[in-house]
Amino acid sequence: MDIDPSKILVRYNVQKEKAQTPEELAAEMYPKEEPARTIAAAIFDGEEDDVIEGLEKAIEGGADAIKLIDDVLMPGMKIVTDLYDQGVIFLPNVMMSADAMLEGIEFCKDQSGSVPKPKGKVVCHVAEGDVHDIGKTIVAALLRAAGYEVVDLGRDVPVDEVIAAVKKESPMMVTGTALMTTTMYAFKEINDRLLESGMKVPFQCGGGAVNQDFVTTYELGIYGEEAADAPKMAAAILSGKGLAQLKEMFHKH
Amino acid sequence: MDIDPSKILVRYNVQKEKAQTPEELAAEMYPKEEPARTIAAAIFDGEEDDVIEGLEKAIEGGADAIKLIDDVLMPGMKIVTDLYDQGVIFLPNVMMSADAMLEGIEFCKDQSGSVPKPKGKVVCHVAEGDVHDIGKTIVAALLRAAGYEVVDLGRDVPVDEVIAAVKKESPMMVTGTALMTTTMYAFKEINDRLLESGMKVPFQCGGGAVNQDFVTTYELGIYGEEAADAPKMAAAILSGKGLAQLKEMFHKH
Amino acid sequence: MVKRYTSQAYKAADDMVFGKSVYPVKSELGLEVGAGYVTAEVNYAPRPEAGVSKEKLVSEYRRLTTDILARAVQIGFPAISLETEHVEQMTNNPTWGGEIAHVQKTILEEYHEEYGIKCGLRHTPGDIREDRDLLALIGPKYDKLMESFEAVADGGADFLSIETMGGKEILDYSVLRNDVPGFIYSIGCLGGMDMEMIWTDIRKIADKKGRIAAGDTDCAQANTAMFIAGGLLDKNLAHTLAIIARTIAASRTLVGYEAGAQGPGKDCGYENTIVKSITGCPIAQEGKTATCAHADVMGNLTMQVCDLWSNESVEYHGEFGGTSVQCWSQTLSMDAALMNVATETGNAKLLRDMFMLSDRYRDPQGYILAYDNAYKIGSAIVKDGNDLYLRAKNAAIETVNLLTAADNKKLVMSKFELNALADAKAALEALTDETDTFMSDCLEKYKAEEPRFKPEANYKF
Amino acid sequence: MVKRYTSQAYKAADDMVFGKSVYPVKSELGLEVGAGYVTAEVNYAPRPEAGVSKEKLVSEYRRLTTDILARAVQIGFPAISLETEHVEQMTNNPTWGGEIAHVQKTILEEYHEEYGIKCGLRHTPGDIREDRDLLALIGPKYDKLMESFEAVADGGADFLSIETMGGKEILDYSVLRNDVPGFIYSIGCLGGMDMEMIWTDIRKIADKKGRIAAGDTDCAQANTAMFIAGGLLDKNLAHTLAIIARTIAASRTLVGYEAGAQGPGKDCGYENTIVKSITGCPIAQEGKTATCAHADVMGNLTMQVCDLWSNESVEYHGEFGGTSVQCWSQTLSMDAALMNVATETGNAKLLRDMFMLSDRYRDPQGYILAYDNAYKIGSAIVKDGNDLYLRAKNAAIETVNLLTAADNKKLVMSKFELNALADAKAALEALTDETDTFMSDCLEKYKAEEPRFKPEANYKF
Ligand code: B12
Ligand code: B12
Repeated sequence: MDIDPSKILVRYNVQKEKAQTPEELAAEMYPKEEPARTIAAAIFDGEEDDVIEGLEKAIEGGADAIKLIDDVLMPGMKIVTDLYDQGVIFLPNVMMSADAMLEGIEFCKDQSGSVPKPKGKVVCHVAEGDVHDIGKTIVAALLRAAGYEVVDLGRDVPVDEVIAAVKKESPMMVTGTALMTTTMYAFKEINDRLLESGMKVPFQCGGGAVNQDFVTTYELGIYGEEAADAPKMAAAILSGKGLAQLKEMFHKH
Repeated sequence: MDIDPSKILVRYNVQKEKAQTPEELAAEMYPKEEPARTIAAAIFDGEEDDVIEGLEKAIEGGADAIKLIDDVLMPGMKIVTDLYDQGVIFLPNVMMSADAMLEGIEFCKDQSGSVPKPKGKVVCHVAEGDVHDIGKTIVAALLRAAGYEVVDLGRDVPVDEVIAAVKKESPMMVTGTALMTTTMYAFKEINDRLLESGMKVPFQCGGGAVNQDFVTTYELGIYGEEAADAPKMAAAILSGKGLAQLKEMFHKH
Repeated sequence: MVKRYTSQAYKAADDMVFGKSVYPVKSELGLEVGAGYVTAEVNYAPRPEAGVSKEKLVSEYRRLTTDILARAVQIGFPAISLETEHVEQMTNNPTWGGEIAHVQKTILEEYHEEYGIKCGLRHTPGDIREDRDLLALIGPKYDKLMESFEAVADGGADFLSIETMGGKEILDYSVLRNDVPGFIYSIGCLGGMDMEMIWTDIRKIADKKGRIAAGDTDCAQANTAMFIAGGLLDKNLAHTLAIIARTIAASRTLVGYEAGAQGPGKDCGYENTIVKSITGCPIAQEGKTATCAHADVMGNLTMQVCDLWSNESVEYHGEFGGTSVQCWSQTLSMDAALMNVATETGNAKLLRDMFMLSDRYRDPQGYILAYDNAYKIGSAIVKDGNDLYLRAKNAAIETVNLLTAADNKKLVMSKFELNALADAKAALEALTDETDTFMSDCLEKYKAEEPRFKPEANYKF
Repeated sequence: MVKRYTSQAYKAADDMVFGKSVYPVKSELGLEVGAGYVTAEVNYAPRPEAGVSKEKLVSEYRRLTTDILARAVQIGFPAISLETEHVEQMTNNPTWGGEIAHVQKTILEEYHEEYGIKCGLRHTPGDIREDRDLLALIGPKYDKLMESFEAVADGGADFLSIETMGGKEILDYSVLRNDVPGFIYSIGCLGGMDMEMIWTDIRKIADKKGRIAAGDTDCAQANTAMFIAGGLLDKNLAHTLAIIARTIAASRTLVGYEAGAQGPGKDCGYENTIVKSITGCPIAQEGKTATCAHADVMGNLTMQVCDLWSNESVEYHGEFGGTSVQCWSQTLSMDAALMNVATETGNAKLLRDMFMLSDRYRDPQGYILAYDNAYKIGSAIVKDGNDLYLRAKNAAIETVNLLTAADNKKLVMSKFELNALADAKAALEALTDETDTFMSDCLEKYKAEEPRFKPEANYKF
């Protein structure tokens, strides 16, 4: 027995797919000049060796290693995350591109011997008692891919440790992930302890168990629906948005 | 296409049914002497006319009309409610028997010209905003069947009216029914208002939307799972049980 | 006077099947009901907290509508229908219901445009024609109700429904007293009379606004009986009586169609198989995937000839797998997918029969609602289709006959159920054949016994 | 060394059907799984508040167990099975889990005695062998875990299960990097090695206590991949890769049976159709009636050859229709009733095929898990059944081949899915045929790339 499935289901993913391939779309976005173009393509392909090779050539050609980070590597990566945001490419591509780009940054640092100022620092963690860390790993990866320094506390992180890390690192934002209805309450406690210590740092929370209604019950909380919201929120903070504005941006109702 | 259903379902009601018919079981429980036996049978059958006829004969034979209520009518009715509790007969039988018994009581009162003291008074109501009153009607009927005086406030009853009725009637207990998650919160308010006014009357609450966890959130609340719990609780109160003991009796966990 | 049904739309019971009706209806966004496929109809209730203001309510419906549509496209469902059963505020303030219909329809339009998913929207104003103590079927509340229908039709609701309450004051009395003549009077006669009035007006509004007058259900009476009857072990009403109330209800629900309704009939009308056999109009049904809302003993059987498949109602809240509306709508749509596979592979009737056999012998109710028996009840109704009393009585008598004739090795009834059936039979046999006599006898009897009964005001006697 | 499967229990895919297995198992209270009928397996999670003390937890499980059984007899279900997936406290304190099993079993016994309903009870201790940062598969946590199994077996659990985590540290890494060789290493090799150890010991406990070692699932890896893959419109992992992880998981889950498990396999093992084709042991499955717990694109298909039918998990809370466990258990049991009707009327295979066709073309995952293709994956696994690497690799290659050969008018894949498939194919073709080479290459690679990987401590390398 077989069936013509067209009457019983619709493959909306196929239907919605762009006519152009991701490669074609990416190629349109690459910078015109070399070696930026080759390096961007190498980042898109997730080919670390090609990234390094491209950077070597550029430095040989007289480019400043640290400036390459901002002028070539970051814009190259942005093509990748933009395509991800548009739904054209998938997460593993972003992860592999990010790996390649981060290798490139390391290489540049080594070459110049100096350390560039990162865009900002973010502390990421999974709630105490919770081992579900893939969402957090994605959040951290996307933040790194967008040029932020990530202090990844891992999973099952006691409240004390989060507070200590915030005191130590003074991050621009904190993220929390919880997949279990039992563990997410730790976020409230973190909120209270941060406020007690006078640290009014935006605290973006997400993960399967977490919803906006819960997050709005504590002052510093901003709900993060999907991992890509984390770099977006970091960018919003850099552009000067305060708690109220962030809530307006990221809360759906 | 047809099926032998024995492998796919079990009619547990049929399986559990007693070998004896309800009529046989009732007959075993009737008092031996006349006219009590005939009247009990008439109550069981819900035949008002036969009840009255039996009472007439008894009074002609010299019986005290008021004593007949306690000695003949109430025990006759108890057979019915006992069989209902045992799952042998169904609610409409109880309702019809109760109607017959109540007619009998009216008749006795008329005959003697005096009013017997009822076992106690109960105020019944359905929460404000809620028109689902069948559960309440059953509760009231079973209470009446068990010899209690019922002040039935009806459905969609404002909190004020419940409080006023309790002040006026000084009942031994109050019942509340709510079938909607939106309406049951009125019970909490009734509780608070009763406590404010110093009226510590047991407040039994039931109905589709209500559960024990909710009822335990207010001091006077006792959860009623099924309508038959109402006369049981009234009896417990008569036997001197306080709030804590009532909760112990009627709460399942 | 409306035109009564005196024959059935289907020549034979076996011609009825899920997903197909004789007279399909079409929503604005491409959903065809009864045109060859079954679609999920998702139902939901706002959380209590959301009822406090219009804004909160609108936001609640906006969220849950988006949730449902988002899930539908994620899993690849070709179509979805939504039903909004009003909470009281939405009907009593017609602009509230209207705005919510509009907000929901806008979301459906967006998804329809982006993904091509076919969508339907039903709005079901509450029957607000009730005072605290009395039904007040005619008067200012009636006018408000019609305003509400206008508002939701303007807002974009494709299908207009209501669960009317005519006759309920008598049913509430008789259902606790095994009073079968009372069932006939309350459901068949009083209910039918009220339906005729209200559905004539709903159809007018539907025509004016280009919407579809969908249909009613005897929720207020037959479902009350079904719930009081409860599960196998409950002892509040014999299931043999509950099913008599149900078949009488078919005669009543039919009046909606006689007065202009076109389907899809309302989900909780378990009498709809009977009704469909007569009208040929599409129906919604609920069953095993409506356990969120209630328990019944006919979970699969009600799928047998449904066109929309509903979960009746679920409070909007979170579950591990998403929000409650997402969970239940996905399960419903998967059930629908199975039925549609059966249709596409030529096995619809076989699957229908399996659904039916799952519950045919589970309970007297399932036995009678099995489509072959349901069809026979339909025949009994149309035999005297022109007389509300006689056709309701016919339905009751045919029910008793079918149960009595059932193979008692397969449909094993308890003594209790059989006794109640025997009593019902006796009561039915004692009934007059004269409608006028019945009507005046009942009027007298219930005026005396039920103080809430206001015949003049409510039924223009 | 355990004895590996090198042939399949079924001669042909078409011999497999729901409700029947080659080797049924029987619970203490009369439930036979895989002996000709399908039974609901109800799953539940305590409310967060209930976790605060042992008393509250016990009371929570007492209530929900009673709720489920009360509902089952009300609707007339002949059998029911319960699964208690431990919350962490219940495993870390073995007496807690043991007492809860005992309390639940006592309720089942009461209902069994009063109504004759057939009952089963599965307990699934949590895999607590995890430190905050690392897996610690061997050591004190392992011993505690075995204590927990002893306690629940003593308490009365009929079926012993667990969802083991061996290999997860590498899968977590590779799943975000489209690293198919990493899937084979983490799931097929590391996972399989861990399973061999733990299931040998669980079987010993089962034998000692007279219970049944039931089975495992690759929840920790294949389901992680499935969830990351998500719905049709999600963009986190190609569904063509998620299904490769899944078929590799079949090779891994099989190890449990090689080490002594007898079924019913765990509900969330979507690889179970493949596993059943090899072992002939009964399986639990979940799908459209587990939307309370998660969303997937194979809601009907997973019913195709199930023996228990599960809702995966639902938090205990109220709904309009009763408590959540009552609602979902009733829906499950109704699904089971439909399947049992099909069996009784000789239509089981037809219904199976309809279930399967509902989702066969919905997604590459459904396509491969359709029982005919699943059977072929089974064949590929047993071809090199003696070698964990080769059989996992075979599964992956067969998956790629089947998808590549699929009728692209029916299974329409997106470019994205096809690209990922092409990349996977290339990666698989580049793999060595030498197990030792593969193992040592991977050891080196992942030691370098994943600091959480502790091969010596966890896998005794
Ligand atoms: C995979 C999985 C596991 C894996 C986890 C692997 C890992 N390394 O993470 C393993 C097998 C280890 C596991 C174990 C357990 N699990 Co588990 N697991 C799941 C499953 C199937 C998928 C979760 C997942 O990875 N999703 C994919 C990721 C990418 O999604 P995500 O984390 O939500 O992140 C996305 C967004 O939320 C967002 N996001 C996340 N965080 C943040 C933060 C910010 C700032 C922002 C902006 C965005 C954001 O970004 C991501 C992508 O956009 C879910 C099922 C479900 N319905 O969710 C159950 C589930 C979460 N698990 C559950 C349970 C019960 C358990 C166990 C207790 C089982 C047991 N009895 O042992 C243990 C947990 C032990 C513990 N103490 O934590 C339950 C939780 C129920 C509850 N009480 O709430 C679930 C819901 C399953 C169920 N239906 O019962 N599990
Ligand atoms: C019948 C019914 C009606 C009838 C009511 C007839 C009547 N006179 O009561 C009618 C049709 C009028 C009706 C109307 C509505 N209904 Co209505 N109705 C039902 C239904 C189907 C059955 C209820 C019932 O009668 N059960 C049988 C009785 C006997 O049970 P019970 O009252 O619980 O009583 C038993 C016990 O609880 C106990 N008990 C009760 N009280 C007490 C008290 C004490 C002290 C004790 C000891 C015991 C006790 O004794 C009884 C037997 O043992 C339920 C479905 C369901 N799942 O419950 C929906 C239901 C209650 N209705 C519902 C809704 C939404 C409505 C409407 C708003 C619909 C609308 N959109 O218009 C309106 C309500 C308008 C209003 N303002 O109230 C929802 C409520 C959802 C929610 N928010 O909580 C339900 C749950 C249906 C659903 N699944 O959505 N309804």
